[in-house]
Amino acid sequence: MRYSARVEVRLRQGIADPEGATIERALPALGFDDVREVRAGRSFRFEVDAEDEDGARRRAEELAHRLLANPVIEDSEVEVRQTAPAGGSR
Amino acid sequence: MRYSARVEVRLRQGIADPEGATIERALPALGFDDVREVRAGRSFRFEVDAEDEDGARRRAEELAHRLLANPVIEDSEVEVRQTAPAGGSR
Amino acid sequence: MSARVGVVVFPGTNCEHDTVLALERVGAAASLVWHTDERLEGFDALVLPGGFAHGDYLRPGAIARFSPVMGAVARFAAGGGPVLGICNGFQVLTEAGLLPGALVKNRGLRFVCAPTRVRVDSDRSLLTAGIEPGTELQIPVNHFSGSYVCDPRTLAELRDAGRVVLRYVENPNGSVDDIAGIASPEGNVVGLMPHPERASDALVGSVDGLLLLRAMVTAAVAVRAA
Amino acid sequence: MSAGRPSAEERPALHRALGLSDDELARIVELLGRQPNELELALYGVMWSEHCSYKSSRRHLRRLPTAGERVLVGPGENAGVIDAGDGIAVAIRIESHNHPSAIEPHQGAATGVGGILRDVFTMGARPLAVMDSLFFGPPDDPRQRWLVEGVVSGVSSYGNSVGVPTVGGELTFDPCYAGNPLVNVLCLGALPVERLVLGRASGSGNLAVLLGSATGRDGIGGVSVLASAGFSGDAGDLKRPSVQVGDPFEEKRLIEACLALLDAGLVVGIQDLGGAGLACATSETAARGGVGMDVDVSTVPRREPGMAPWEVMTSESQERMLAIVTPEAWPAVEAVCRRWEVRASVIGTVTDGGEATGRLRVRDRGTVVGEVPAASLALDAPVYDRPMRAPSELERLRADDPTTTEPPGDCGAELRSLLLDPSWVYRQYDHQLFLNTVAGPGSDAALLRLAGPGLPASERGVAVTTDSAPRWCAADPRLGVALVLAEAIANLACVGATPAAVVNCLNFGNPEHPEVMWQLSETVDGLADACRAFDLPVIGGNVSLYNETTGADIPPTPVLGVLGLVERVRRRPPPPALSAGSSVVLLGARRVQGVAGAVPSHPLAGSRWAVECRGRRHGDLPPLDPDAHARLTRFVASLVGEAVGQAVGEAVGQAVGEAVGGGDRLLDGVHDVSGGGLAVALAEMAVAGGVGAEVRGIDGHAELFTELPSRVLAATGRPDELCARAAAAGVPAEVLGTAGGERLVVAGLASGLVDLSMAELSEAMEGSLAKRLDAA
Ligand SMILES: Nc1ncnc2c1ncn2[C@@H]1O[C@H](COP(=O)(O)OP(=O)(O)O)[C@@H](O)[C@H]1O
Ligand SMILES: [Mg+2]
Repeated sequence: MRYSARVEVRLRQGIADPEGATIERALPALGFDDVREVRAGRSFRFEVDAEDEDGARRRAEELAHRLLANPVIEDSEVEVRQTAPAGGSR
Repeated sequence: MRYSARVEVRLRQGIADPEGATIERALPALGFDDVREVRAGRSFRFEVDAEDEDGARRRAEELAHRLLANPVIEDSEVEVRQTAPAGGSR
Repeated sequence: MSARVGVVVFPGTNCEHDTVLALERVGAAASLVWHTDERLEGFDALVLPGGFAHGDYLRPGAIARFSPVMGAVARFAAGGGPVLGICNGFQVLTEAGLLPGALVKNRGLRFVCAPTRVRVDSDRSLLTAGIEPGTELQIPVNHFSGSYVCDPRTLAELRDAGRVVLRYVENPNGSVDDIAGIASPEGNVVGLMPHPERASDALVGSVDGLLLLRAMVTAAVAVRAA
Repeated sequence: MSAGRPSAEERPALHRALGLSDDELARIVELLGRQPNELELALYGVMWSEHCSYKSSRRHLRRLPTAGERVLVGPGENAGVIDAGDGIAVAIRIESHNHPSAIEPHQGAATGVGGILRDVFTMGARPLAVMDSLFFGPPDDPRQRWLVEGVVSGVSSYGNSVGVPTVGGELTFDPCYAGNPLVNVLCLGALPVERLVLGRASGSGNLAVLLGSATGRDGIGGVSVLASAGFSGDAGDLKRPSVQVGDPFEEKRLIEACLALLDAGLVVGIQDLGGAGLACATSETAARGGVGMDVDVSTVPRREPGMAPWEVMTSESQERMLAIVTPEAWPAVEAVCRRWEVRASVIGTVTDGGEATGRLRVRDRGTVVGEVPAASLALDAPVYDRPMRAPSELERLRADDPTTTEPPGDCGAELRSLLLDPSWVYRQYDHQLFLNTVAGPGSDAALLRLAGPGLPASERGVAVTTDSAPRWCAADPRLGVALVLAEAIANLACVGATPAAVVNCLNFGNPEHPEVMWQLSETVDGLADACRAFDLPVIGGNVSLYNETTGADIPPTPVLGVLGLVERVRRRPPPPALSAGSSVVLLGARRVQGVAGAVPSHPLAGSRWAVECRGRRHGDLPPLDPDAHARLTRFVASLVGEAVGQAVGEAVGQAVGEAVGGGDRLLDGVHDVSGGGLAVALAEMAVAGGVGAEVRGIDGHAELFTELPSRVLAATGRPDELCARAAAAGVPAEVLGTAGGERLVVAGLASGLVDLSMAELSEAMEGSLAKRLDAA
């Protein structure tokens, strides 16, 4: 089966996030003073072939840990859902 | 009320994604030949004060369009959920 | 006999030629090593030069650390061989776990190419052996992700063991504790963000980088003799 | 297209949607002897666009002088090339990326850098330096800040990552560019003379090989939509053009692979894919070589499913090259590409002989889906003689001269408002890679050691500068562009270089406006005359038209890139700085010469003072005397060149900027007088040297702010000797004052003009840009 995975990689709590802070500083001037606690991260989407959803999730998590996130500074969050039978093309 | 928002910004369909493509090229060597169609994006999390969920979503979408993404090349996707009553601190 | 230094080239590396030139200026025999090579016999020291390995996509160094050469680099380092990572090379070494911590985006969120002054903080490394701590050098930086971070325990360890080898006099990127370069516990693996090879000729502004490279080359020859 | 699809004939409006006029369609029918199909029409649409065909400007550009002793390749190829000596050739090219940068500043600028690099390594040259000329509206507005941030980060991320230093450029803020920013990029490269290759195909049966990225729907129709349609002013109702995303990592590998192929002699010809993609690369290489080409679109690696043949042919996907190789060389080509992880695919063959001669044939899985004469696409585009008309108010505007009508004000405050430090920009650019940058951004011109991987050893240097002055060109395009060339030559002289060649990027408004065509024509004539006067060839250029917002054209903005050579580079040139104790000497005439009374001695028309401090854009520009200018700049170049060429001896270890002269140096510092006049030049030198100065006897605000050309400020420890040598060279010279102290004091004949502390000056200078941009 083929699954769609989304991995969100975020800076760990306690690690400074200058990007989020910069956006937050710009907000009041744009009229967004109702927005706060901005944190910037990265997201990855990909497709993975696996026997079942658990298998797909395990692979996505493995990829997140080994490559997509740097555990020294980042956390990751994985979501998986089925798309199409294996071998199906887009 | 206070809501948590997550905005995912991705390159529009059809726009080249060199980062995703480079990651994908590296995968077989890492033993991930079951993964493909890698697309890289950015994600943002923030809190927004609003009357209701719809209002929060509208603000988050506005922020996504005006600041976080450039619609010429990027799409954005917004998710919102309630966190705590307005004024409550985390 | 002059030290034989291997300069490791990943796709996207761009400071390899400059690094070879500077190493030659301090009497080393430098040659390029392609990232798929796994044989590093015959080298007295290795340098991972600056640039944008794999375009710095994902994170600087994140993909490069999986290159075949990196296993050999780790073995070389474990055997006490001198390994120097400059800028992108430093990022690769942290991603590969050969040095602790990580390099994140500059505080100002902008690329910085500018001369900086750095202070030698410890002579307990291959790069600073024989250089009086406190010596100030003018060496340029050139990076987007050069802000060094690590957890408090690591920081304490680095400090206590004299493993912070260089500090910025004026911090250009928000590095914790003004850290510009660190060493492994044995001092044979060193990473720094400033580019000593860019301070290797008066014609381009400074020769202070030669001091560091000379120390490394001297250390490499000594290791071989031992 | 394939059978069953409607022919173009059945869809009469199609050609117009593709940007072709009815007359152009008629011409195509005549050329083909039949109606074109959709694919063929698309090919003509992109190739005959203004951007690719220069149809409005071509007949004017022919008037530029292009010949010169050192010229190896002139205009018409991907880049101009000159012989720099010692077996080294230098390639240079400038191009605009204005319209893409206006809607996606980061990627627009990034892909601009990528494109200009390809033009240069196509010639076999290793790109060694980039420069960027940027024009925005005032940075106090959030949209302009977004543009500046985006463009600068785009140049920075692409240039730094691809591994080519950005060694200089220009930065202009003017409300005229608020709706239509300009982003011009220049690239300079060097090659061993024998590696020079041209973008042409030859040899029947040779293979057309596509290198680099997979092809997607990037920028399809982009050439015509992006480059040939003005902005309506409302981004919302723009037909959404697809902007490309650049991949500097792919480009880096492509550079290395292509140079390796050329070094090994594996290619017969090579051409980059830029605007109009494969349509352009295949037809141009075939047309230049006088051969035909057979391309099968099904063999082109795709990034997206379902692309039609016309999409494949016109896609502007970035980071691709077309190489012509012999079948025997193909395995070796594949091996080189594999090492650099560059995709290489045979997509066609060169045809020659019989009815194939000169034909571009497009196939899809073998079936011919279109066939046209290659030269008809590449060379036979219509050439327009568009109507031109001088602005009706020309006389009145020339008479409206601020020199006589604007009263003096607070010179100190006005000086402060004119100071701008572009280091906020260039600190974001790697300007040191290759260890060649002897004088980098912050200098009048960049001076590079002429060295690089694979080049023969040489002590020579190459200098390069980009210059422009829309404020001059708006007042008088013909004289304005001549003054710009003069300034560029002066900038080169300040780093010791003798000018050798010119490239130009002509940024203009809508060519359908007769005034714009007049501006273009005047500019070309002014440039042609000035180049002849200074004996300089134009070896390349680019034209960007339709720079307008809601009907308002930008001022004529020719940007010149001028290349200079230095015999021997052993030391850094004297910096544009004062040093304590030296005398401040003005080289060049202090006032307009001759015709007493007829012309004001210190004209202010077109000056930054008039435009920026007083909002006055008209009047009569100061005159240019090319002979006097040549004498001055030759003198300065020889003085600086002498210093730069001196053996270094025991001097290794000196700090930055100290590598010149002895104890009482003949030349401590040097800087040409340009935008903002003497006032700004003095202030910049004071701030750079960290020392004040006292200057006396200045003839009022007009002498302080005039941009009268042909003047250079020198700081010297030996004023008498300097003045004597100047006199011997036929160059006027006068001691204006002395450097030292903590204030910049300029006294007029009767009263004080400027009295500012170094702190005030530094603050005005350093804070100016950073503060405004970081204000967000
Ligand atoms: N956009 C830019 N990119 C890089 N360098 C720049 C840019 N703008 C200005 N500079 C550098 O700043 C210095 C001052 O620029 P400018 O005032 O235009 O010089 P000049 O008047 O001598 O032509 C030059 O060295 C120039 O190369
Ligand atoms: Mg100048």
